[in-house]
Amino acid sequence: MVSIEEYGQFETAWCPGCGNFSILESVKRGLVASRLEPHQLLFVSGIGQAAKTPHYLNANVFNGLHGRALPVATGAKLANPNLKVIVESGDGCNYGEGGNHFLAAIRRNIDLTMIVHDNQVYGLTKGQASPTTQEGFVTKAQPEGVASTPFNPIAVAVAMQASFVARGFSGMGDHLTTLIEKAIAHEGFALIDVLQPCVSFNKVNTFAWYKKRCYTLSEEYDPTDWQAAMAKATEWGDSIPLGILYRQQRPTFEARLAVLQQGGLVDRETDLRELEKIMDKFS
Amino acid sequence: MVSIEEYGQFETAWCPGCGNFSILESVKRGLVASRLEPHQLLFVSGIGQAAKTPHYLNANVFNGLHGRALPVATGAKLANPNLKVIVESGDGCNYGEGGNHFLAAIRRNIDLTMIVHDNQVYGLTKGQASPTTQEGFVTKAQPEGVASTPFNPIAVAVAMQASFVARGFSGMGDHLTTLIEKAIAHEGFALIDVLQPCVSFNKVNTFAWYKKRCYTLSEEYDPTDWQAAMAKATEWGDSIPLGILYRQQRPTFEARLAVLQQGGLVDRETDLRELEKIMDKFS
Amino acid sequence: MEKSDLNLLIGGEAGQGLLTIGDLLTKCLVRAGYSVVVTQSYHSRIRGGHNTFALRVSSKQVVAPRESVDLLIALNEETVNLHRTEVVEGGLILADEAYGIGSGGCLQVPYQELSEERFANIVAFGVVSHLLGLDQKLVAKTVEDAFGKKDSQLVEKNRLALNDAFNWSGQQAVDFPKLPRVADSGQRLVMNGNEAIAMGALSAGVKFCAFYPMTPATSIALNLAAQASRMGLVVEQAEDEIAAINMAIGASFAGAPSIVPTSGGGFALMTEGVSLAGMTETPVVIVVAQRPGPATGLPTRTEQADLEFVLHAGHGEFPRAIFSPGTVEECFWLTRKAFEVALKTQSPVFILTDQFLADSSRAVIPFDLKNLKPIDSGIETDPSNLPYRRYAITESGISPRLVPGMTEHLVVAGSDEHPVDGHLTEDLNIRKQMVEKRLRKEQGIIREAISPVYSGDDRPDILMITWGSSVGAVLEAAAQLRNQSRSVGTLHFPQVWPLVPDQFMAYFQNSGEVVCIEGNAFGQLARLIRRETGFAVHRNVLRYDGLPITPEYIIRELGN
Amino acid sequence: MEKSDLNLLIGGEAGQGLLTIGDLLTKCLVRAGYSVVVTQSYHSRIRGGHNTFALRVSSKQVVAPRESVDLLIALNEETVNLHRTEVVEGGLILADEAYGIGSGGCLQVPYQELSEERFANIVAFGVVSHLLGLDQKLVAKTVEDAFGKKDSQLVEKNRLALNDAFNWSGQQAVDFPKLPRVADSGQRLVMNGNEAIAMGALSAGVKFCAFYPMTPATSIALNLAAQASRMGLVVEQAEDEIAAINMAIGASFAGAPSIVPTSGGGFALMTEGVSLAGMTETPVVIVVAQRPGPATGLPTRTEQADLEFVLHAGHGEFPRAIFSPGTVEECFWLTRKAFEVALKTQSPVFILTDQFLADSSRAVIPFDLKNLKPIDSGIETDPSNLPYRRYAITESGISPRLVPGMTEHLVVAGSDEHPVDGHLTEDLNIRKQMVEKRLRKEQGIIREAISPVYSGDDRPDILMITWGSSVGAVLEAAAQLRNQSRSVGTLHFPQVWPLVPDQFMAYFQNSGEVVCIEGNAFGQLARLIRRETGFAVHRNVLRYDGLPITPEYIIRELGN
Ligand SMILES: Cc1ncc(C[n+]2csc(CCOP(=O)(O)OP(=O)(O)O)c2C)c(N)n1
Ligand SMILES: Cc1ncc(C[n+]2csc(CCOP(=O)(O)OP(=O)(O)O)c2C)c(N)n1
Ligand code: SF4
Ligand code: SF4
Ligand SMILES: [Mg+2]
Ligand SMILES: [Mg+2]
Repeated sequence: MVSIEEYGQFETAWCPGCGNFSILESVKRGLVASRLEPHQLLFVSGIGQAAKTPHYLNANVFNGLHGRALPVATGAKLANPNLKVIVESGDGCNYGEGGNHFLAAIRRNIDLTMIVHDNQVYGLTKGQASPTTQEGFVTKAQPEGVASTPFNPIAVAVAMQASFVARGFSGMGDHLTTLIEKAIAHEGFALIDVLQPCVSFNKVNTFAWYKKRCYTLSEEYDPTDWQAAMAKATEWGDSIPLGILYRQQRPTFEARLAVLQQGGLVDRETDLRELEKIMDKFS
Repeated sequence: MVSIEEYGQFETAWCPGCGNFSILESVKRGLVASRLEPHQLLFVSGIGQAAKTPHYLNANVFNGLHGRALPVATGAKLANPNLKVIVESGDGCNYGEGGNHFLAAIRRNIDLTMIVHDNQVYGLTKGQASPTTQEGFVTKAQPEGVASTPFNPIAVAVAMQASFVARGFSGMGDHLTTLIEKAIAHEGFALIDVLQPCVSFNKVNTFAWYKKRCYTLSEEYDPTDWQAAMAKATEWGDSIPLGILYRQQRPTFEARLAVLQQGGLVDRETDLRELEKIMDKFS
Repeated sequence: MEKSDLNLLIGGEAGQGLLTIGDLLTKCLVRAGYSVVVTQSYHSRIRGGHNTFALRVSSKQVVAPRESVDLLIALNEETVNLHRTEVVEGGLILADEAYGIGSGGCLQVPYQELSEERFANIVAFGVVSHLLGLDQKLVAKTVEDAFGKKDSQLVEKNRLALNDAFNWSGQQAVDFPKLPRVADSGQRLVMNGNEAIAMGALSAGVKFCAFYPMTPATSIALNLAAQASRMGLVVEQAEDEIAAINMAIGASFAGAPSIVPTSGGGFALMTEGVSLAGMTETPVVIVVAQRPGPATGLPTRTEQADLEFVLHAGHGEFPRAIFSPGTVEECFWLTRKAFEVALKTQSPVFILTDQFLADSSRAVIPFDLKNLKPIDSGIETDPSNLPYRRYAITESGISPRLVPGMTEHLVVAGSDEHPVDGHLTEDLNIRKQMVEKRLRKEQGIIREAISPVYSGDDRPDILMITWGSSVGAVLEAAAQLRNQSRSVGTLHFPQVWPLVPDQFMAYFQNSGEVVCIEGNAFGQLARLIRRETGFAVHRNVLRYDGLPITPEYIIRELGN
Repeated sequence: MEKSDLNLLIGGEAGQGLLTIGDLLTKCLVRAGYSVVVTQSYHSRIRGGHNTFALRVSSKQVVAPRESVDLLIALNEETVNLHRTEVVEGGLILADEAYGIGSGGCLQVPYQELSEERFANIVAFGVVSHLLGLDQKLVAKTVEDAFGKKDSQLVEKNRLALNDAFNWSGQQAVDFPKLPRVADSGQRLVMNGNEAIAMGALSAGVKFCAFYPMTPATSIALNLAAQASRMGLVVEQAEDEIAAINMAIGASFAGAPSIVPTSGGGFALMTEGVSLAGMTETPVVIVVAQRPGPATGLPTRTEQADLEFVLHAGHGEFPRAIFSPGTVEECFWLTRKAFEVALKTQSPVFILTDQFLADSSRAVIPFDLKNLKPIDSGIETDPSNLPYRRYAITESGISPRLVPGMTEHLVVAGSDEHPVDGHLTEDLNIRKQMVEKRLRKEQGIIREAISPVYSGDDRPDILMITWGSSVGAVLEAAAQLRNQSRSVGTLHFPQVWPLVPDQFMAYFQNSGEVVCIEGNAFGQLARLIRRETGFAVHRNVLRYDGLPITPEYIIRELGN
């Protein structure tokens, strides 16, 4: 069995006290619980503080462009469906620059796990508002306070009937670990939005702020009840539900492509005889 | 009072029988009902068959890039909030290429009317699937049928608490005209998704198909009830509700920017004395 | 009377079936052994507008469109009005008798008498075939192949319509030159540029294609999609072009050779991804099918104005190769080559084509697939140096490439500057080494570079240089000038980057006037040549009105 | 002992306050009348890493960074280890006595004794100020201005910390050269490149800025945002860069002069929008603050490798201008100029800067705002020809520009090819006319083009040419070479497109060796000059390790 040590220990470029550290820890523990070896995994990330995470564990990694982790992950998964592909990046990366890919990934229901470090701010570029920043939050880029309504990734994902929609909190490591394990086990697109304090730029949504508000969904909560999920999805402010908010089984994108039923593209030989027959049609 | 003639009659590049013709007619009638003169309007569109619409009436027009109507409209509206800005383009343009701007426009709640010709297909490029194309729909680009779940713009808009969310059908011109009039009158971002048969490329969702399924919401329906709206938003298939599915009053983006309270940017003089004071801070 | 070179122009509205007639004629003529060049000109709409399908056919090899028309096949009156003046002395207009144009130079066809409306296209096809002296059996077979044999009633009706057309034509006293018979030249294919690119990619082992529809590139993806399950590849319509290129990079990273077809505006959205491919050293083939810009421009017309854009696309510095096929055959072979270079040098490689070539069907000798060497993926499974380092510094600049999940070794690719292991670095010495490593790969690309193709006299008075789809017109213009006893050379660049001066400078030095002929307003190849060699071409012949360059156009412009 | 030119290097982790010390010192030195050049080098992270703030200060005018260090202010031990060797003979290290480096060449400061931890930065600042011979009152005033006077307790604590620092320093026997006193040179500003661009834009009447955060461009937008309500503009953080440029185009179309600051990767996403601005003839100013690529590269370092990319960005052909300021003053004036050219020629206009210049504070004589002529928006309200036609064909290529809603006339702008009225066309004659109309505007841009700036001997043995932020290093290297009795000229291009050969060819012809000095690996300006003139520079001095070019670097490279 794989041990957490195999995932290594690395020096990070994060600020002391940042929520990213505990998320990294939960990710590793979730991988161990999923009995995955480093080489079976592909982490794909974008650019930002969160997007550095894959550099801090042993795995295959593609650290791409800001906002473009999902399409890279999609391409890689289609090329080799045997890879366990995990997208890990920030809220700005995934919901801001990458918003269109987020919608498309949900629609495809491709078998990926998407872990979003949601610190409600752009960390790496020094504290501008992110799509999830709350209204009125003042930054140097928004000196009058944010005028837009925050993006609620959970509500959008549930509205689109994404097949696995969850929320975690970096400050509740065991819970998050379990979520990650379940998301990996889920066949289809699995979103985990992880609340993450940014000690440098978000002085509002701090560890204490989250801690006070976050609660885990009760055992009775039925994540397959879409209407209930929709209602839960908009709960925010005084209390913030954590856990699997919505879940549904539907075929993955890969499962619907005939060509992938014979395995990944990587192993496929090019059949020039078949091509010859195809060419004949042009005569 | 403005008459419909002022909006002119133009030759179009559309196929005979296309739903676009009736939408154009409803738009004109909606403008007349709103007592708007051509020069008070700015139509912004992208690229596609629907996006040609603004060329077929008298108004100010910016016909931009595929998928990018919303940001152009946003910039123009901020520069001159006195303009009535209407975005008109196709489903591919607005929900496909332009998906990220759709999310951002809802979040901003900028005072725009967005009319989406939703023919569930890419018309101008000859019939590939659009984001709203139904599952299994076969095209030359999707020979095995569309594998993704269709994008439900209404559900996403309601989930994001967009301030005005409506659906119309090109085949119900009077109803659509009223929706357009109301959307224009609404202060804030107003979406009208208009079902539009494409006689050339969509042989499934035809005029008859829509006609059979579409019904208008009853008088009793309360568009301010978010939960009810969310349930209605996912109704699709055997019956398709038309009308204002959700409505909410919240401040527009422009209203929240202090600088715009003194009027548009166009009229603003550059105050070099003020700038001198600002420069002094660098000494 | 015979004439070895005829230019047919079919005109009408979109949706009137001019494509059906054109395609049937093309196929039939090629089967009969003739050489063809198709030029399609259409509006950006689905029905209506004025579209043309020009079909130049010859018993000799032809490679360019021609302007003057021998046979105008008018599917509506507008076509007669618009194109009448293009018809040569002794040429013919074929039109519905209902237009009442009169019989001077016109064969008035009683379509209504001859068939139901839905078979009018077959009738038109039949009449033209008869005029050209095509064998009726061949003609019938072509129709059958096109519409399939399943619907026996349809087959029969088609046969009847054709019969009527041939009979009727046989009774007309028309003085239209027949095509000389040609010897059987063996099996040939009818293929346009985009089809050849798709087939070339399949032959090269493409396993992944991501695209967002955009004229005139879309049909590359559609041709691939049609064969996806048979050839074992995934073709995915992405949510936008940014996704398309990033998906392709992801797929390629994971081991699937990938292609991305697009046009200028879509490509613009991919330039950040191009830079990512450069930095992560991920092979990817990008086809840019050019159309007139800027912005949406003329979406269905042709131009060659994106050379400089493609050459410099993407921020930062990294090597690339750009192929510029000028013929359908080159579309096939250079697409293969593009994969080869991309995989060998782990770089983004481009194919620049355009609407004219994309839609231009030609007769092509079947590619000899049996003797094709498979293209090396460049993927290792057993790295010679351990621990495995994705970006190991090498003399060639090429580092050992593994794909994730196929071995126990971990593959780490980074868009930030990275040390050999692919992780993050802020070490500026490493930065310098990595820049130099990446740029060294250009030497490998140069070694693979295809020479410009010269033809003509040894020391010509005039040398015409060109690239991409304009080559046919240049070759024919040269031939015409030689007929006027002028000494002419032509130099075609099937690859426009990297330029290797040793491959072509001698031609410049040995020629009189050097003229660069290209479909843009800036003279982009000419500027590039000057940048790389200092040589300033003496004259430019440029075209930027949306139409392909023709031999006549060149000769007119040279006359000035 | 006095020394007129000192180089201070502050080193430490991000978050340790080296920016505070650096900024305070800079401001204080400028107020005292000295010339400064700041060079910031930092990691892509928020806390930790190894960052430096180099402050070159002189009683004479200095314009470039210097490599050797006179005073190393080490905020951690790592700094001592990394930079000790850079310290010159007679130089000094300032470090916490806790590191125990010994007193040879080191002034060990007992920070813990002198102050609470949170005032350590003030102490360091005080000690350095004293070493440099700065007036304590001035020093105290600078601190007060920086931290405000509201919190009287803080003011007092700062004052005490400073006092202690000065007292302690006074007791040390250190042999460090003082700066010579300088005459009062009047009010000067401390401004970096990005601040000057923001101020230049404000002075030009910018009314709209859309951006997506990206180092090193972000601070342009932040500086504008800080003044938005006072100066009457909207600064909007867009959802992505595509939105940013399209918003700016929309705002500009509606009458608000617009600016879009970004860096290479973000700019890549804007290239389709650039083409749209070209086609719709919408003025827009785009600032590309360069950093090392490809892809994410080294996000916080410097490079000049996006010239060719910016020059060719966007599909299709249309005119543009590219300015390349080399000093903070040029950042201001050329930003104004960029708006002027954009508005006059209704075109996209670019400003190419880079991380070095963006973050490099200098002393600047206040800009004479009183005598500024307002920039003409080019917007008409009363068109002379009716009906109003947005794209009327004119000799200059410039069509009358109205904005929507401000008159009864309708303004129609189209991304498709259009006739004069802005609607759709498929007429290929119109196409040709429109291409030519648009390209004619280049003549207007050429007429406005700023000449390269020459300095040096009439017929120098060596001519150093450069662009953008490298100019300072080139000027100083030239001065040093002249001190070695070499005959040197320098030619700086504050505008890299369009190039007007008449403005500079004579310099090339009158010089011995021509060397092009730029911060990239391809020698991009050199290639461009060759393309435009045929002239091949004799040598390139290139740098691409993420650091700015220094005079020493140039002299070392020339020595080879
Ligand atoms: C195309 C592009 N635009 C902008 C940037 C600059 N950028 C880097 S990280 C970042 C924001 C990161 O925010 P988020 O994704 O929330 O990550 P965090 O740092 O907060 O973890 C931005 C805007 C970039 N690298 N590329
Ligand atoms: C960047 C870019 N990508 C692709 C295209 C090609 N394109 C033009 S219209 C269109 C689809 C239009 O579909 P939709 O918006 O649904 O409009 P419809 O034609 O169906 O009305 C596409 C993909 C383009 N013009 N620009
Ligand atoms: S800036 Fe914020 S998110 Fe980034 S490492 Fe620091 S605390 Fe974490
Ligand atoms: S293709 Fe479809 S959407 Fe376009 S004009 Fe024709 S019918 Fe209408
Ligand atoms: Mg974040
Ligand atoms: Mg559509």
